[in-house]
Amino acid sequence: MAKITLIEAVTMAMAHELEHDDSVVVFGEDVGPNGGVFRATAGLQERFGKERVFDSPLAESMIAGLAVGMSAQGMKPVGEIQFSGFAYPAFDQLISHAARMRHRTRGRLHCPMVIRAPSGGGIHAPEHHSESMEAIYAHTPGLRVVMPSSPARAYGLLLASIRDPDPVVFLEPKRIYRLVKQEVPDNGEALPLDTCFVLREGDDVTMVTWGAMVHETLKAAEAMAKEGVSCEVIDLATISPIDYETILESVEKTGRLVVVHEAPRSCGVGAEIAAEVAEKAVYSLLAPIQRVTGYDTVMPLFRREMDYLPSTARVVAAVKKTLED
Amino acid sequence: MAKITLIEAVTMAMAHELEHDDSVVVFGEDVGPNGGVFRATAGLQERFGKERVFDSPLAESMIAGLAVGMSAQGMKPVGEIQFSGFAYPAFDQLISHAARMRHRTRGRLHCPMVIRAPSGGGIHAPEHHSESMEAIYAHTPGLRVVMPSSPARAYGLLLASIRDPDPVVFLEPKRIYRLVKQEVPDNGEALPLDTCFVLREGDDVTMVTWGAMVHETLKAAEAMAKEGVSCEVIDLATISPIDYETILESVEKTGRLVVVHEAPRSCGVGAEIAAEVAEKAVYSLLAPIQRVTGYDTVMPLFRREMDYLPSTARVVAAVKKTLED
Amino acid sequence: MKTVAKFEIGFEQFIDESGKAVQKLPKFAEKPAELIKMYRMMTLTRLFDTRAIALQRTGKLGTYASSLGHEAIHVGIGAAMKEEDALAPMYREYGAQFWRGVKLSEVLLYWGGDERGSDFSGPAHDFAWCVPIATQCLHGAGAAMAFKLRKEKRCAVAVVGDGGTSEGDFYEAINAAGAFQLPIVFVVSNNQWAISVPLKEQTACETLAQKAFAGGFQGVQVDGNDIVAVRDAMEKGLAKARKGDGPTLIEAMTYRLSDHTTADDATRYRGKEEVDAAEKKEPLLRLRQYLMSLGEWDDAREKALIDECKQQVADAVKEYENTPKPSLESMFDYMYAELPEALEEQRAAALAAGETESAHG
Amino acid sequence: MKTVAKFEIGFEQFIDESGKAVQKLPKFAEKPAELIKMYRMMTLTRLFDTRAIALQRTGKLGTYASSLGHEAIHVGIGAAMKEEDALAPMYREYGAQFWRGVKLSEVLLYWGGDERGSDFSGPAHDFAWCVPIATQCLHGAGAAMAFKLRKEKRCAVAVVGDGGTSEGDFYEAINAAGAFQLPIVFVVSNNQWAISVPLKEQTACETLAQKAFAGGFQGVQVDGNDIVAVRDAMEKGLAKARKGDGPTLIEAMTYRLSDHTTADDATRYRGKEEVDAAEKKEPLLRLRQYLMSLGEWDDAREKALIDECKQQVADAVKEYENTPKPSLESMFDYMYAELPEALEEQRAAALAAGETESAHG
Ligand SMILES: Cc1ncc(C[n+]2csc(CCOP(=O)(O)OP(=O)(O)O)c2C)c(N)n1
Ligand SMILES: Cc1ncc(C[n+]2csc(CCOP(=O)(O)OP(=O)(O)O)c2C)c(N)n1
Ligand SMILES: [Mg+2]
Ligand SMILES: [Mg+2]
Repeated sequence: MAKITLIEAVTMAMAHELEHDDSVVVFGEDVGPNGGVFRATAGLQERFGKERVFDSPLAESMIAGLAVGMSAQGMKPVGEIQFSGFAYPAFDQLISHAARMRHRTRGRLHCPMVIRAPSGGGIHAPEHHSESMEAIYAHTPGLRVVMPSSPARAYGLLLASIRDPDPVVFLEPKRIYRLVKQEVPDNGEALPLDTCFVLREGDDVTMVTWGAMVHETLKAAEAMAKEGVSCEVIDLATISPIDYETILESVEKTGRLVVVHEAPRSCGVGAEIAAEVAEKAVYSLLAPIQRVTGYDTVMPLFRREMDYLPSTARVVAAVKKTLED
Repeated sequence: MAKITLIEAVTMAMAHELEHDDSVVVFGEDVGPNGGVFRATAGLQERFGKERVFDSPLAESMIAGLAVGMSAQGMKPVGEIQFSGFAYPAFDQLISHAARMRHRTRGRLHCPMVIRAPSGGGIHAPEHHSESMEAIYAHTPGLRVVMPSSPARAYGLLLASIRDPDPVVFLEPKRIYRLVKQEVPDNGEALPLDTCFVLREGDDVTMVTWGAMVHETLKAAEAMAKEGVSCEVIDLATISPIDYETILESVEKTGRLVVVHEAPRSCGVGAEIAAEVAEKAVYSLLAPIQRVTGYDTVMPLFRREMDYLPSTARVVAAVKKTLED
Repeated sequence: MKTVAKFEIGFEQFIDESGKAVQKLPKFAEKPAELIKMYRMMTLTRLFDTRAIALQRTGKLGTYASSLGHEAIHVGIGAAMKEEDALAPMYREYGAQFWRGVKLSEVLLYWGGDERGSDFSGPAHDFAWCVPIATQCLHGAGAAMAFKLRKEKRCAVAVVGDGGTSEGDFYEAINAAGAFQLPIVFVVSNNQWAISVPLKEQTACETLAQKAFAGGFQGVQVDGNDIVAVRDAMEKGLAKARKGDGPTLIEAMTYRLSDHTTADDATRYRGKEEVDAAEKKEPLLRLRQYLMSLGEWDDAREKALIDECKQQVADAVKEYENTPKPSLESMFDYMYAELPEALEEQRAAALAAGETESAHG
Repeated sequence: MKTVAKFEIGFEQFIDESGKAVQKLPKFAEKPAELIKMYRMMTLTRLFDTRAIALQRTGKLGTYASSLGHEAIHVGIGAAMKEEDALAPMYREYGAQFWRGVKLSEVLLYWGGDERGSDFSGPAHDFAWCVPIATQCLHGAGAAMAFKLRKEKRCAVAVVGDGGTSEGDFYEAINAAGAFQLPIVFVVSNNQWAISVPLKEQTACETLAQKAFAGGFQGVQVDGNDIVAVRDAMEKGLAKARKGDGPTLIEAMTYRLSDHTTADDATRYRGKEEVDAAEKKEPLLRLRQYLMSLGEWDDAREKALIDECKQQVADAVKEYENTPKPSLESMFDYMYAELPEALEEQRAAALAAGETESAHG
């Protein structure tokens, strides 16, 4: 079996669903002959035809709104927003309709749709190409928000997202689209959307993160291990609704928590996790919960973006802080 | 001096700035002859003319985008979004431009604009008319987010917002637009945007809240007082950036914190406050921080909206929880 | 300068405001029975409307959006559509929805603050009322896309107001409908007002029908108080769409005779004269006069119809008033196909808190 | 059916692709010196473009959006505008910006990942490059609104691409410009492609100029490779706007001869033939031929111009390469007029963390 990258796993998952479910269509800006600006849909139009995989006019509210309409009529549209920073015009359709259709109609209509978008920074892209806005979706009842951090999880979680009867915002960490290759069998086996993944077990400190930051965090855990500190690294994977059980179990064991994400700190998903754990696990906590996040500033243009993104060094420093006393 | 309601204070503040600053204009849907669907701009067009106060076509992205363009050219536009639930189409202009213009141009251009919107539930309105979405703005670096809870604060904070050289999202708690009347001198004195307000002093429990929930919270404090528990009630007022100093001082005194807001719980502003306080004041905390919030569901239509909104009873229960051990 | 493109907007009317046929009527309108069927539904809708406003005034209903004056547009839409077509309405199109099987009591439930009103008896694939202006245009286009991709001979109909045509979503929908050649008819219900904003402040366009040119297809203007003109244009648009020849935009000219909703007071921003003038053109009057001129209608039949409709409305009100409020659990139970674990705790807390009307100090 | 509205779109060209004048040239074009001034700027822009792409290929510049083939549109816009007018560009209009005083090195700074490029030497009121497609149309309209309200005789110019015309913001801007009769000219730079999406999949419209009808004003189509046609249409539109007669939309027909950006590979989605055909129509060639036919240009002058421009580009590149990266503090110091207390702690932390390029494992 060939080893594939995260983005190839995304393509493989879409191909698998296009193959096995006639109601699935893939559409968006440049997803057709061009195969997507990151090549996520490369070859799909050739293989499945223009009626299953097609380019759309340049309009994000339209992409989300068409997906709402199509999915309410029984299709399973997978719409691509070219970069997550261009999803803002789609918010009204996602928040006011995709997330509410089932509730509004008491289940008569619902929206089994997926909106995919490359997310996050670190690729030296122009302005607006590096946003991390998962918290906004996570604050929206009725949506599921998913972000994979490995080829295998990208494949399994995207399958699950496309099959899910409710709307899913699937954010792809573009910085690690091609970072690692992994053997991923194209077996159509989905991964659950209601659990996070323990990537590394440890007893001293729990680290919760997602997307590209998983790799900085694993490196930090590695570095700490050299210093004799054993860190448990959890990939949140499904950012909303959150699987608190796994996180709380881990914190009850370690007594320490560091949350790492690249989105701005204030009202980020890290705040939600820290607040919930501080309330529920208050008696097992041995140190204040640390959040290592992007700053509450605009993501700078790329000459400075690496100073904005949490670094291994910043994560290590936070872990040490939890061990201070 | 006549006593006025919160919404009359909003009108008075706009009139004051229209009177004293030629660069101020007020515009939006139905703000002209109709004086706004809540009457916030009643009489302003008659008094200041169609060039200072005018109706716009029905388009929220347009309202925000025109404000960005006007303010970048030296005007001080005050745009009204008829209900905060209709602001989603304006997000792109607010997040991608209003909040970023100064940073993008290194201060060459900036956006001294205000977007006003009635916010929150409790008035038995139709679907989409009861949203509380302050957390989304609070997660956006570059914006200021303000929500008054009394006529005097509405007047002083709106003056400050209009005069602020940066963009301000001014959310008005429509449920208490006419709840209380207060003597408010039209003296043009602004209130600071970098501090919250201690409305009631107390030693046992700190309660942080904003908007309409201030009143439920004060009632809860009153009820607790009868049981001999002294609660300190803080009106956050400026939701972003947050004045943590006042909050932390209070928690260091009381050792207990209850945050109350009507927006959904997950990734709400309550999460941010709880996370920050749990980290900074961990050694003064005597009990887990409690959040009393809207549920992570769609705000139900009005037959059930009061079951969604935090009630005095729910706030009291949370306060008691912090006192349990 | 050489001319590279030319466009025209036409206006259609069959029965004028005095109730006279100004040109040969289309086939469907040659059968009096069919006209009477439509007249009946227009009458029912109007009597329902009057009663709904009364319910709101007496605190038995929430904010309500009246359809007074729009009956020809709404019933005309309903009468032209097939059951399998999908309707994406705004919030006033009761006449179209009643024709399609939505119950009067369901409309009352919706404005009464109960989601169950949107789980209605009309076609299960029809969209619910849509409050965020113009967003429904994209839902209609999406439905049309689904029908086209599945090669079903079905069409979508999206209704939007004059004010709604200023929203980006309206435009993105017509541009997409043109680009994908979708089987959809857009109906712009031009009642001259968007709450307090008159059409001339909404846009500089001479007609709203011409907005179709920005989508690359044809628009037409019809007398929206003439149900024959509305239904005829709808049938042509639907036939074209069903044939695979793409979208149509119909601008139906009418006037909002009521306040915007029961929360509005139109006297603040418009004069009595223009309302009085508009009343002379209202849709029921002219159809009744036309039927009378055919000898197909008289005062006795009119009275019988009104009594019958009033009874139907009264029954609906009773059904509405006898509907207990939705359960507390229902706040949670339709958020996802399955309640996520993270929400179970909140659901339990809500149930524990119980009925809290009173718990708000 | 009676006709209630009629519309036409015209196409304007003065100098055809063979360099011949097809009709009497407008006044400004009668002076060879003026044509040479424009030709000079077009040449500088093109040589800058070639060098910028080379810088990106060698890792000295980030993603860069080429203006190859658009020079007539961009320089035509710049030449027609007054200094006090406001330009709301997209991201390729270097020719217009250079004409207005933006330095070559500032463009490089921007694409080099340095915000200081947007604090440029052009008019301080001009908007910066705008990445979110079509959003700049509303900024232009807002600027025009400010000028109108302050009774200044200034205009705004917003540039948008063919793909950008599909966005709601484009439409909301033209509708607002019509409704408020704003002093603005919208230029649709129709280069036939939106990255890989060809015009025919973007919209069913025969012309993009006709989208102006949805805003209630006139649109015109011009040969965007003929700088005389572009500048003439711009001057007419600006004069009309300055007179208070409202907006104009100009669709300038050209072709994107380059990849979309340096991150794109156009060979994936379009054939060589169409590019070759388009190259024959490119704007510099025909203007040079026209000037030569007047005896106002020759190979010697051409060579001198190229040497001069290359030197200017080389100097700009040196200036760019010698600019140290922006300070760490600058991440925080332009977020608000005054740094909020809440951000001071984060700023201190960032400074403490120091240069972190290396700190990312
Ligand atoms: C996005 C959005 N903005 C604002 C509103 C508030 N609002 C409700 S109805 C209305 C006017 C609609 O006018 P029009 O489109 O002409 O439809 P009509 O009510 O006249 O039938 C407005 C502004 C809304 N519901 N949605
Ligand atoms: C809102 C938004 N969506 C998507 C993108 C990604 N994107 C950048 S340029 C482009 C195509 C623009 O085409 P066009 O408007 O024709 O301008 P051109 O680049 O051809 O000059 C796209 C889709 C973006 N920048 N902004
Ligand atoms: Mg209307
Ligand atoms: Mg283009």
